[in-house]
Amino acid sequence: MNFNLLFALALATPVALLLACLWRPARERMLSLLVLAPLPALAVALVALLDADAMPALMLDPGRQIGLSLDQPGAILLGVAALLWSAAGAYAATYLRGKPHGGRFAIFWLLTLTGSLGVFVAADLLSFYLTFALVSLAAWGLVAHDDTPGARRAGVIYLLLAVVGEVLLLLAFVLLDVASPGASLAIDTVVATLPESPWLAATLALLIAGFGLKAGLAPLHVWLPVAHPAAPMPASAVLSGVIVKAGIIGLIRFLPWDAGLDWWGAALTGIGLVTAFYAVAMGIVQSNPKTVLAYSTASQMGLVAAILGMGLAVGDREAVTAGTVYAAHHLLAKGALFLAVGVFAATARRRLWPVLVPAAILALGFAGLPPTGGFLAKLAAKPVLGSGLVGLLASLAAAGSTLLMIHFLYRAAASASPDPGARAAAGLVWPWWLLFLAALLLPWTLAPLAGLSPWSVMTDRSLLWSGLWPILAGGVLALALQRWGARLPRVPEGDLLALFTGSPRWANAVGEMLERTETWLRQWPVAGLSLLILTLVLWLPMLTRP
Amino acid sequence: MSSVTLFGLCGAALVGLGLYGLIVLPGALRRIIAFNLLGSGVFLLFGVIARRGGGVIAGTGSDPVPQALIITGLVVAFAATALAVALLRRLLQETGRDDWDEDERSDR
Amino acid sequence: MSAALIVDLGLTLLILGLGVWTVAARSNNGAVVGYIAYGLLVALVWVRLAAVDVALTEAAIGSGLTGLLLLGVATRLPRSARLTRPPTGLGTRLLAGFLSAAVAGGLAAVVLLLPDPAPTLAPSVAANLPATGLGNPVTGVLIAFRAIDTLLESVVLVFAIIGVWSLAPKDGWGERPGWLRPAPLGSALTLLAQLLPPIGILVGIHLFWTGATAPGGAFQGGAVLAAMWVLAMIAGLARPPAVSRRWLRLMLVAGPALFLTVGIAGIWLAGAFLAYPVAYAKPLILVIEAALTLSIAAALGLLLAGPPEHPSAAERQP
Amino acid sequence: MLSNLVAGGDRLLVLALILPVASLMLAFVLGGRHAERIALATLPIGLAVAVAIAAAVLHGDAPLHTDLGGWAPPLGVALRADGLSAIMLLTTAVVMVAVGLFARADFQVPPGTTESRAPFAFWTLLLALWAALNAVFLGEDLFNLYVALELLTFAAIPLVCLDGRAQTLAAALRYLVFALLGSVLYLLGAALLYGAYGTLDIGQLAARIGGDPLEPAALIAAALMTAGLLAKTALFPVHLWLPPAHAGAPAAASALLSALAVKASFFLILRIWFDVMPELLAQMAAQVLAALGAAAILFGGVLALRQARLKMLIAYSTIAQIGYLFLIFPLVASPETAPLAELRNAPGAWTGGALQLVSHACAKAAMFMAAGLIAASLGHDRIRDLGGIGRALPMTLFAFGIAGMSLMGLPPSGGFMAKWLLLLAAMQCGQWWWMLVILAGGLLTGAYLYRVLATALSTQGPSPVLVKPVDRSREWVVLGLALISVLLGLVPLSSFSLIQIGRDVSGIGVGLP
Repeated sequence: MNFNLLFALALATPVALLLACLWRPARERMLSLLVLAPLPALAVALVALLDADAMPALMLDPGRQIGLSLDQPGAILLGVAALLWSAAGAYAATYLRGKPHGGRFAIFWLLTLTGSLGVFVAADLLSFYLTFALVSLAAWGLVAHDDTPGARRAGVIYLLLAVVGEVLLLLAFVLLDVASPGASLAIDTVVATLPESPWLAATLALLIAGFGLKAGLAPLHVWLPVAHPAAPMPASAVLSGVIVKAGIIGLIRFLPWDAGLDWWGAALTGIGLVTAFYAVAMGIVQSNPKTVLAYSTASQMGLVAAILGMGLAVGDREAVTAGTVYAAHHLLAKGALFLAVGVFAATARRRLWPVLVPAAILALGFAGLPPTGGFLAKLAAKPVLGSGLVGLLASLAAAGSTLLMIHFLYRAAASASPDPGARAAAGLVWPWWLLFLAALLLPWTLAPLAGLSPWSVMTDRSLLWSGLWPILAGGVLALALQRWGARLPRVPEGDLLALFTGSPRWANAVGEMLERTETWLRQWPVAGLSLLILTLVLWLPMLTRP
Repeated sequence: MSSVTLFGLCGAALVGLGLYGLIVLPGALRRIIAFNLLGSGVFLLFGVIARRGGGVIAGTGSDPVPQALIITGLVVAFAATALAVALLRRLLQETGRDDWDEDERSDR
Repeated sequence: MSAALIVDLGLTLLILGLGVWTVAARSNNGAVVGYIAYGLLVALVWVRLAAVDVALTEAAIGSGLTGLLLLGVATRLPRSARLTRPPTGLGTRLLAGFLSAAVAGGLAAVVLLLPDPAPTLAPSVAANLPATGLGNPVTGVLIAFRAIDTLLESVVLVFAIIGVWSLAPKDGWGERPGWLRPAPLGSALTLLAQLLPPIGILVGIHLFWTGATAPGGAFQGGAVLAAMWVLAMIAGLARPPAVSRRWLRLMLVAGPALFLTVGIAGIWLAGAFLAYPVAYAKPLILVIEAALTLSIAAALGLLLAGPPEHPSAAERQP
Repeated sequence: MLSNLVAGGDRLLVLALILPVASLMLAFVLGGRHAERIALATLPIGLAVAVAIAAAVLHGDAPLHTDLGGWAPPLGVALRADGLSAIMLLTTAVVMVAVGLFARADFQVPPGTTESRAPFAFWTLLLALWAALNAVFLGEDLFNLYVALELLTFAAIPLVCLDGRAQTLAAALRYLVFALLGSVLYLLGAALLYGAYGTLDIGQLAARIGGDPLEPAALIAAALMTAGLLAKTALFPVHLWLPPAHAGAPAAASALLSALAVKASFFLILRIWFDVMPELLAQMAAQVLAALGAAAILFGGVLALRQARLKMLIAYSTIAQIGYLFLIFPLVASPETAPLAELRNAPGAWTGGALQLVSHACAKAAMFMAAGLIAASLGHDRIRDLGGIGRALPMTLFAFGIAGMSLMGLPPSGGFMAKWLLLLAAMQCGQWWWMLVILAGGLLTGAYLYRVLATALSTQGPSPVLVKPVDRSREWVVLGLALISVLLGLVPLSSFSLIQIGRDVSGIGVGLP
């Protein structure tokens, strides 16, 4: 089969399923087809990764370079994302069976899926913006699906921040396009001229803010801990696994890696490290296991940002590979853990161990437990982060991750089903096991890309020790948390959002004031006077023209 | 100052007067009358422009093109007045009110 | 200062005075009567500006028919309406006065600054008038040079008729227009019905006087005819026809339809839409004028007659 | 075939003008059920004429032009169609066809009667509005355009109060008198221009003005005409008439008024500023217009957010969307756009403005018709009580949603391309503050759409009780129009060259002080 045709199918399949949803019988059965929708994308990614020369590209408007293309980071993320989407789709078919509004869920799922796969392959500003907007906005339907007051509030907060992110990015893209001399809108081209742009600082700030918001970097991470607990389980898995990665691929695609912007790199690293620690601090005082996982996602994305920042500072493209591998591991492992939460809730306490042990392995993988995939991800990042202060802070953050994940395991175990005979449905269990294995093993297949040899890694004791000590430290901290954790203050989900509780009242006051203005303006004499004033205002400047 | 200029100034003043009346007068009828004043001021100004450009053809002392336009304009203005008066009379019939200012909020 | 200028000055002051009166008058009827008088004086100004065709139109339509319309509604306004309404605030009035004066001042300055010699199309009209076979240049502009304006304007009247008819109250559709019922003796309307015929006669005399050189206009003729028809309806001599009548509708569109047909024929006969073949220009124009006069008279009359109403609606009229 | 079209272009212009007029007169005379039949039969012919004109302009790569009656301006009157006119004619035809098909169910002569008021008025006025719009888009003579504007007013006003409620009568009267005030100011300006230059033909006026300093009469004329047209376009703060008029009219009429009627007077502002006196664009007055547009975007957006009724919300949304159109004035003119013109062969702001005109027309007509369907099936249009309408009328709501997406400027809609181009132009002119306005407007649009859509998609509470089943074919019409507004964004930019034909926008303002 022609590879470009397969490439086109990767996006066309979910779109075709979407169109099929216009037909009611198809819509009602769509949930069980969700597992198939991402498979062509998975195939594309596999072929592209196996044969590095075969990167596909589809140009719709060659003059302006509008179209789709794939590169190595895109292929890695596309592949693992498609895997998670597929597994989560299968999970959703069981999870939502018999519940109302499955058709609506499927529509939003497919919309989000289309956008989410699209961001990894979009080659130009407009396609990227389109797919990014699609994944951001359509995910609202997943967040607010349950339509409870809590879900509606989460939906509003999610959408508000998503739209703010869109606006920041739109501004950034306009600046990019204006600064680029040619007609081409290809991301490579416009980013290549970014370092000479007169608006370099504004563009970078907007890009980091816009993508950082999606990736969950502090202080714009607040939507994560609100949205994830509200969404149904499979939706949380893709939100935390894939959708935040749209921010990461954005940073990868749009930052000028060869320019050596040391100040900006330092800033991004700083933001990332602050997020990594801050999210741990906020996460350990949460009780809902999904909220804890959400904070863990923010913390992990902080580390990815730190990796990318180090690369940006010195103009090192290795950081992109390291960040991609790290993100790919997180994508699979975090998706798997969210699915596990659903399995916990459906499993009796005494049957919990077969789920809890693999979940613990994955959870500690975020801290770099050898020989999980997380260990490899950490190793890939090690040369980029260096052995100085940043490297040390990253290791400490791993200790923090351990603490947070042990807290998660406690909370998750506590959420087991009270029914002693409860047993999770097979349709929930096998996707979770699939993802568990993928998260454990797949990163090792990526090791050669990051310049690592699995064998030599596993036989180097100093490397093993460097992966183990943060976990031990985190374990000690976890014991401390068990002992004294009750004394910590409770923080509401979405920590900083509490500062804005008064804002609806303010907005309302402004709205009322404008309404009164409108009543006044629409009085006949006032409108007549306005027209006369308008005439004179238009006329007088013309007269005074030199 | 010539008569033509005088009528021009008169037209300008009528425009001002019509605008004033249209804005401040209460009640639809008075506003419609003020609109007609305004319109006649505009036509007068146009007539002055016509007169200034006239005197070429024997028998007429005024540029015929603006004259034709004014005639057209007068008929249009009459039709507009008729429609406005028709609306006003229907409004009177339905509500007994003769203006459109009050009761703004009920539509919301 | 010449005598003519003094007369004109007096005329101007009178007009401005009447204009102020129509704005400032306390009663609605007073304002309307003031406006009618004002319109007649403006017609005089048009004569002074050497625009007799405009003067005729102003007297017939601007003052006469508009006056009738306004009187018709003024007599129906509730007297108490003015008392319940809060007057416009002083600040608003001052500001409106200031701004209106500023616009008027700007216009006055522009009038004084108009270019000299004034640009004009009069020579161009004079040069091309023979091709139409017409004697009156204004008619030439209306019917030939700017025929599209006249065509669209006669269509405007059809639009206005549709608009007024569309306001028919419930059960009114298909009935006769309801406004022009014979007025009780001694009302302002009958007073006007007695006043207007002399004006109509004056207009007739003028048409007779200039008729040899100028055919007069469809609008003026139509307006005079409409006025006479309206008077007949007020006096109870004629009833407005029901709006569902096919012949009435045909009469209303006859003028524009004929105009349009001749215009389309012009594409083949004379090379352009709305062009007349030179040999038949004058007869064609006369036929169009005749049809337009008829349609305009019908339209103006029906605009005064208002929307159709069920006969029983007369009692509900305020 | 295409060359024949170009050769017969002048007749096409005449045909576009007289076809609706002739149909109108026929419908008026025959009345009854014939009115609807004639109007419906005119729709495809009118669309074909509009398509033919656009094809002729595009193929000939030059504006079409004809002198009526064979009399050349300044004595005679000319018609002209350049790229923008052709696009407006086409948009008008498309919206007319959609509204005509949509309105069939609402305006049928009830069985047992030969003729009734509302259907007769609606179908004749539909044709009347079409005639008026075509006259505006084709006119080249300022007085002829005045008559066209009045035609438009006379066609639009009765549509507002077609249902005869007292509230709509008041709205129509207010609209009428304010629109008349606007027309008179416009006419005054035209008269002064004639006094200063001795012609009313737009092309000749531009030639006579040339690069000379404007006459004092021309300056005040420009101000008066612009202000008068602003009153008819309902630009903030002279929008008093629009919300009750557009919200009170029947859905089909609202669609026509909001999508097309306000665009006609805006089109004339464009003609005056770009074709008659391009000098104005380099002045402060252009900034004034854009500032009012910005105020309209923000103010209209907030007010839309606070409306209780769906149709009022859409009406205020129109006020906001009109604001975007006025942003192009300072953005097209500035000398900094010249390099852009060379690069892209299309000044962004101009193309963006035209795209906004067209995509808003389609989207807004679709939204009003969708709101009409919702109101008809629920018996009300209170936003608070729309819960569950997403299940009852999924297709209508979908159409409303994607039309709203275009208004909000989400990709890949026409509204997005329009806003993208305006943003680029703002940045290129160094006038970044307009970018903030555009984006804030998008946020507000998103907010008020969210209010409607979130309520409509809500699954809580009982299913809505439909007082009337919805007609599927009408839903398709609405969806089709909404899809057009979205698909406009997918048309490659290079094919917008039509917008440029007949107008050298790239040169405007360059070299002026």
